[in-house]
Amino acid sequence: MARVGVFVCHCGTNIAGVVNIPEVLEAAEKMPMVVSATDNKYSCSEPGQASIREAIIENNLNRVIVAACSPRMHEITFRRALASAGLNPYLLEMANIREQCSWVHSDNKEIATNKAIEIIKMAVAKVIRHEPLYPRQVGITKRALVIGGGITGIQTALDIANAGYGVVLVEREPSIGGRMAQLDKTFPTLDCSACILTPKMVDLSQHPKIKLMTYAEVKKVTGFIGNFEVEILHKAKKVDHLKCIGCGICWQKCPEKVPSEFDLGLGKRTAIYIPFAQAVPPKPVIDLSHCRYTKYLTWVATGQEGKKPPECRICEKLCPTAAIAWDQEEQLFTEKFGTIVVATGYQTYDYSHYKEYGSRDFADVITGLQLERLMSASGPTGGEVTRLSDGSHPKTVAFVCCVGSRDQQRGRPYCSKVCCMYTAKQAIMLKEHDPEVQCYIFYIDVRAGGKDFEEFYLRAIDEAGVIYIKGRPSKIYQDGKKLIVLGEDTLMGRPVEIPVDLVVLATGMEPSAGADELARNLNISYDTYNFMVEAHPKLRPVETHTDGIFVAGACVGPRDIPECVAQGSAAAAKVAALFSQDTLTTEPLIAVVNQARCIGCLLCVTICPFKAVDYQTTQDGRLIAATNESLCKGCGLCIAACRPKAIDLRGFTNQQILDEVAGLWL
Amino acid sequence: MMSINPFIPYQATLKEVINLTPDIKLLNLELTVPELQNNFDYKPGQFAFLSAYGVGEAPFGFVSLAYRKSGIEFAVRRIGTVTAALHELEPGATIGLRGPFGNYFPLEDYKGKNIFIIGGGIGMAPLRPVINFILDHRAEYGNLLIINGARTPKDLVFANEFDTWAKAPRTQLELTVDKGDQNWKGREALVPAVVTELKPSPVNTIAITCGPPIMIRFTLAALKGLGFANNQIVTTLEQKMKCGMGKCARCNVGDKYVCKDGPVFTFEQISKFLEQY
Amino acid sequence: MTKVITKEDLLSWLRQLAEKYAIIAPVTSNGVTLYKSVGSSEIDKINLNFSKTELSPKNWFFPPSETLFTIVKDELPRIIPASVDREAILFGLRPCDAKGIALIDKAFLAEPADVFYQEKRDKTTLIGLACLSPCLECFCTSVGGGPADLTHLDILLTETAEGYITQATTEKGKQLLTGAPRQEKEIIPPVLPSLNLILAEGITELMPRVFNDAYWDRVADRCIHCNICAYVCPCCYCFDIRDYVSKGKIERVRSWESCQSPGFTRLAGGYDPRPTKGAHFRQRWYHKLLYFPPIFGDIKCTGCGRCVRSCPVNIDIREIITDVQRMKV
Amino acid sequence: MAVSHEPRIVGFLCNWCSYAGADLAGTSRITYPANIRIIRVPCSGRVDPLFVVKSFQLGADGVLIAGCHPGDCHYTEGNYHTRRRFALLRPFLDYLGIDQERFRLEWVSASEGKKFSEVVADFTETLKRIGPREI
Amino acid sequence: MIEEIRNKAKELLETKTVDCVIGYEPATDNLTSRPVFIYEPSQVNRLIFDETCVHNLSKYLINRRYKPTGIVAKPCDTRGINLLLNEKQLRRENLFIIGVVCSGIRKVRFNQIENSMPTKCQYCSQHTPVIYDFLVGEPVTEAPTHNYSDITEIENMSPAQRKAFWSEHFDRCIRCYGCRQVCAGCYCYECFGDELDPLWVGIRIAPGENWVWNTVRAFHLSARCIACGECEHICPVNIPLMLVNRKLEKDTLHLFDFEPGIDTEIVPPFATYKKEDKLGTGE
Repeated sequence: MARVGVFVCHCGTNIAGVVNIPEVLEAAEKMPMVVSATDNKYSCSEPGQASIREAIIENNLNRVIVAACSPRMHEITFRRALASAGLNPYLLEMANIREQCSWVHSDNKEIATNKAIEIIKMAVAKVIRHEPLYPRQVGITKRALVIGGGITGIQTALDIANAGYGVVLVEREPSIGGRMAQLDKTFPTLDCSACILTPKMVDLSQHPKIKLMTYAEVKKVTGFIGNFEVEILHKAKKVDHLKCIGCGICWQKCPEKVPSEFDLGLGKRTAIYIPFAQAVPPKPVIDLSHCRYTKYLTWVATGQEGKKPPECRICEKLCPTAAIAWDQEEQLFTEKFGTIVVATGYQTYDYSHYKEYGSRDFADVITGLQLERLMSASGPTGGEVTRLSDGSHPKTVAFVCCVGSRDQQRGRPYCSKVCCMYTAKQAIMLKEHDPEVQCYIFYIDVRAGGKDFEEFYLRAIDEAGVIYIKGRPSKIYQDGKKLIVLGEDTLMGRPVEIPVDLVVLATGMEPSAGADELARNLNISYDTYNFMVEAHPKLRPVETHTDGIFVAGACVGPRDIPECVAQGSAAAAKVAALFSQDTLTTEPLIAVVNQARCIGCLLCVTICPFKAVDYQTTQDGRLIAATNESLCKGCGLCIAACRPKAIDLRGFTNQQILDEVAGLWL
Repeated sequence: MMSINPFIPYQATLKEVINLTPDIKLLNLELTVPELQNNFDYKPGQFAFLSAYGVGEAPFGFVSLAYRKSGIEFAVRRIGTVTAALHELEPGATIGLRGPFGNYFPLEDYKGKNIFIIGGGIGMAPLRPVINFILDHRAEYGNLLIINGARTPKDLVFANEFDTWAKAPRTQLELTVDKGDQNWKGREALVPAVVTELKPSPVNTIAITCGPPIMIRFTLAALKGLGFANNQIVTTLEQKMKCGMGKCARCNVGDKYVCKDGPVFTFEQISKFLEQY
Repeated sequence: MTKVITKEDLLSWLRQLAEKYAIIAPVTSNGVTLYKSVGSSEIDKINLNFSKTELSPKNWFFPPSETLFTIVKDELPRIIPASVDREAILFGLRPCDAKGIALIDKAFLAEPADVFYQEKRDKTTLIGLACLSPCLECFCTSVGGGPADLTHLDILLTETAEGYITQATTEKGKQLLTGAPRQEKEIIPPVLPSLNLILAEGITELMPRVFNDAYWDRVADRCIHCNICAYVCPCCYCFDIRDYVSKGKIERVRSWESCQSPGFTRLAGGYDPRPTKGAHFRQRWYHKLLYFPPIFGDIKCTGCGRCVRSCPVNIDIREIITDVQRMKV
Repeated sequence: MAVSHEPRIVGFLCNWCSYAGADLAGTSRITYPANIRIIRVPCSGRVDPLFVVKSFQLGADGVLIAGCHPGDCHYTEGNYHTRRRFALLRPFLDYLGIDQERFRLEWVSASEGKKFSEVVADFTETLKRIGPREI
Repeated sequence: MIEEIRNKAKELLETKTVDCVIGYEPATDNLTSRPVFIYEPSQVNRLIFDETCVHNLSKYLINRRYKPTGIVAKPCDTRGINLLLNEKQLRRENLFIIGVVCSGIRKVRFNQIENSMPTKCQYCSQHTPVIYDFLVGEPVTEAPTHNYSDITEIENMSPAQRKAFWSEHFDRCIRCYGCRQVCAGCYCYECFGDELDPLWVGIRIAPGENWVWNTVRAFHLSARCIACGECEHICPVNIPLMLVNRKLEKDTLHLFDFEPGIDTEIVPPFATYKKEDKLGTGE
């Protein structure tokens, strides 16, 4: 039988100054199953806790009520006190008579006293139904998965690996490097992007603790913190990378030339290719949609209609190590991980919605990222900025900021954060390339909040003579060889019309394609733009609501490189902290299924935000729900949805809450 | 003996609680009304309803003997809401007691006969007063053979009385469990198998059995194999009951009400029921 | 000469009686006719032209739920038994319903008597109304009753154009009638209706033979175990006893239960001696037609036809009896 | 109502936002009517409609469910489900004779101690105005 | 029509596609109909179909969830089948649905056919079965209409009137649980109304407990009730349960644009949410 001890705290005068403690004690003594009711000056103090311990032992108590402050304040303290008296810590219930009684009803002591008595009465009704609960230990697979091989993913993987733990990095492109590999220089220091990135890429590829999986995608994620199972799809490279030595003969000789994705269509690559010269791994894949041999095979397979395409197979013939593997198919592998870090980065906004800017119809309207490729020494023009239309060097260039950023109408109200600085950088660089160039920058506000950013912006004006025009251009149109940018200088309050040779649109950042699908697979939240949602924007910036899954970099929101690197390191630190433990303790206040009552409608499986409810099939073919103790967070959503009450929440059972309500009318 | 309104329980005080097995407790009660304390009669086989006030009542067979005046005892296995509530009670608590109800083992009629007791698990509870009655009147009965079976050694009830039973004259106690533990040196066999193994003679013998339905079914077959006739085999039936007076119709089996016409039946009677038991 | 009471006099007599007695009489509201307690000011609400109430008048003696006693938990639990304070008149019951009460009497008044039932029974006078336009599903004459059977009533009223013929059969009835404003009249008693007959005779002997027939499983196929048959039946009396706790007060409550409800025989551990749908279903008919008669002398059916009318899936006791009769060959 | 009626409110507060909000009202010493009895639940999504129905059956004059603002749920989406259940339950109870003014869902964040006190004050005022429930 | 049903049933039984066809046969009043389970091809002539076939036979499928079963189903009954499929209680491959086009049935009671339609038909616009393997009758394409004038009438009452209205009805309830037993959506092994731990509905047949039962029964059917009207039809004390169910149906339609049992592909409202959901009234 429950033997309840009630401990009423004075909290100095915080409670006792309002609530009539003797009256409360007298009432508490008469409550069902209460065997002792005592008071304490400060229950949370060491003497206070000691007296609780003593009373538990002396009166052989097996349930404890501490009527004091909020459980959010001291529940853990008193649970420890119970444990130190040899009682299961979960046999405690706190009656909040300070925050929710004495402090808010100081105007009427009698009412406050009555309310305190009722609060304790409800707590007694509930505590009688408490059962001892035991946390569970689960093991940890000390191996991390990093999704995305951009600068963030690279940094994360290196940091985790350097802490001594195994890492698998999955990148869906043929090479790691991400967006940063496409950049020419970085602001505000004007470091060469490739020069600082490629050493890291090489480090990564050679690190004994890191397994790199390029041309691969995460398909399915199950399990829970410490014990994830991830299905990874390895796309068919058609090249055996174990044999390939990366000599490059194949991609040099491949006759099929297609626009390069890496160069954003400004240059060409071959059907068998590495995306860029410093690619890691430096080994090619065959793009089957363009490969001639594949086309030939399709022609054979579809009944040999039309003209016979060439059989080609030049790469195969030339390969010194016979690494071309036509029989290679895509493969699905399941790997186990303890944690997952998502660093899927961003892509730039597709400005085809901007009809007023030509929707990509004007050859000499390009995006900022395209300009990066043009300026890059390893880019398609070898670093010469020329017009796509006629190959001439532009002398007047207009930059348009906030294309796909800060634009409510296009559903992109957020600021992409990096555009102001990179347009300034590009304007400076253009001037450096060719002192005759005049740049105009159309902006809404210049946001230069960052170390040396403001100085950098001023440098663009002072040294590069950039003319900043406040206002969003209303139209761009072709007039002969020139592009006319129409807009309004809102500071001067007059219309402007500037003929230029080149227009660069500073397109904003948006999450990489497929980010939403990945988030759903991982069961983490994403916002309306498909940016991943962190557990807390301020205090838990790299954690998610799913334990063991972290997010870093531009997949969470617009970030610049140093922020991405910092976040990558932060996520790595979280992972390392987790891996420094051998087991994880799971909270016992979770949902449990009474299988005899479960009718298998599986509504709980559908609504669980944590995928913590799964189902099993019994021997007689019934479906029944089963909760995963490690995934369940104890929210109770499934319980309220369960019609036959086959699922219940430990610590907040149906019986307990019902008794708590009924306790009011006892 | 019955209170005037048979729906109203006597108040009884819980004097003592003994843990018989991990899930069976022996409750020792004393009626609160002084004039009833020395005047409350019941017989082996009869039962009473115990009330855990606020939860409900449930029927339990008496496991004590009224004339020994050592308190009214019941063995309660924790299985539903009422039994769970009874298990929660501590000495000094008030329990409602409604009874006695039902018929009883006609032990007077068995005088001069050999008695073969076969109990399984909690089924041993209503047989304990039968054993103790015979031991109290040892000279008037023939040989007494007791088989007490349970799932595990921990589940054997009345372990503290095994010595007394085993040492009584012309009495043999056989214990068996389905599955032993490291300390168990006795039998590991199902009760019906032990019946067949011991081969007691049916001559001038009455077999009294109680236990789970499946055990009863196979024990019956074993007894018949040894030559016992239906009228030599006696059991107590378990049925859901609510009133104890043959009114609520829960325990209706054929033209019998287990609560009123039973719970003690010979297999001759049971075999006449249309429903299978 | 016959003693007759006019409708107006009858109502005013009831109005007068309502001062002293609780009057329970058929009242129709929302299209449902039920026996309800009517005060002296509500006598006009009594429906004298009803055919058959939805629920039987057993509710009065054996209500859907009733408190047996209350437990007061101060120092030691004290028990306060429930009791009724007033004498009552159950007015307007049909002879079949009166028989239903008589059948429950057999079970509830058998030793040890059910005191709660007995108290109400003793304090109640039954005034019947002869049934001059029975329903199509009625078959009281097949089970030993009749539209003007006064066996189980204290008073029977039979409607004629001149007023109600009054007949008292018991002392209690005679006593009560003395106060009624009656006139002596020359009356031709109305012709009693004749009902369809089914062959119920000998059914008790036949039932054991068909016990294991698959018939029960087949009929049970469509039974939805809704309990309605038992709840509308004037002579079904299965009940449940449980504790009811509300706001610190503990009551021991008895409420209706039906042998057709799913957990009726399931024991706390989960074992159910009557596990199949068919076995469950069969029990109702065997209790009515086989088990009850040898103990209490009659089959447990009044022929009121309520279960026939109310069964959602047309499980028809007349058909079952007929089928069993047919199965004997 | 001639006699002043002290309504009784059963409040189901989610642990992470509203319960913390109620605590904050205390820490900030904001007084409000003592008519509410708070039941702590992990999430407003834990509140089974049955609890609401049972509260009214037992005699509650009003029932309050309070949770995190939409989008802020500690469990990411519990309160969205609460909102759906409430949206259907409230008019339903009203239809069955529980005046809809007696049943409220409020979003109270951990920083809205003031809002919590205002909600309780306003709810209490409303319940006083509509008077006691006949049960 | 009847012939078509019989022939199909015969074929199904003869080919052992199913071991049983659940349909309708004449009731003992020779006027109305009742459910029948046909196991033998020789018995198919017992099957009928007419305006008295009120029962929603989909309830019976729950007990036969693992056995191949044929069923005669009206449009409203097929919604019940869809509901059960959606809630994973049935396996589609075990079912053969003989759908019957229906333009409404008659209000029936034993021995009595009324000239009017039952509530469910008065407001029904689903005349073609929503799921079937074999269709009897010509499919009707008709835009669904929603008429809730009966509900609005009660909504327009004052709170006190409404309270009185429902008290009058619920106080009559004898808690036979027939409404549950007949409902295709009620298939819990242990109904909350029967549960002891915790005890949600007390044993007392009293207004408070009756209110809890009727409220929660209906709410458990919210966004699930397929408006077959069986609960109201069988209620022995004539509680207008469809007025309760249809209120929830109306609000579910308005709030979530959802009708249960129509399309198994649509996620039911309580299994999902939208960020832009409203609080109903107010917000």
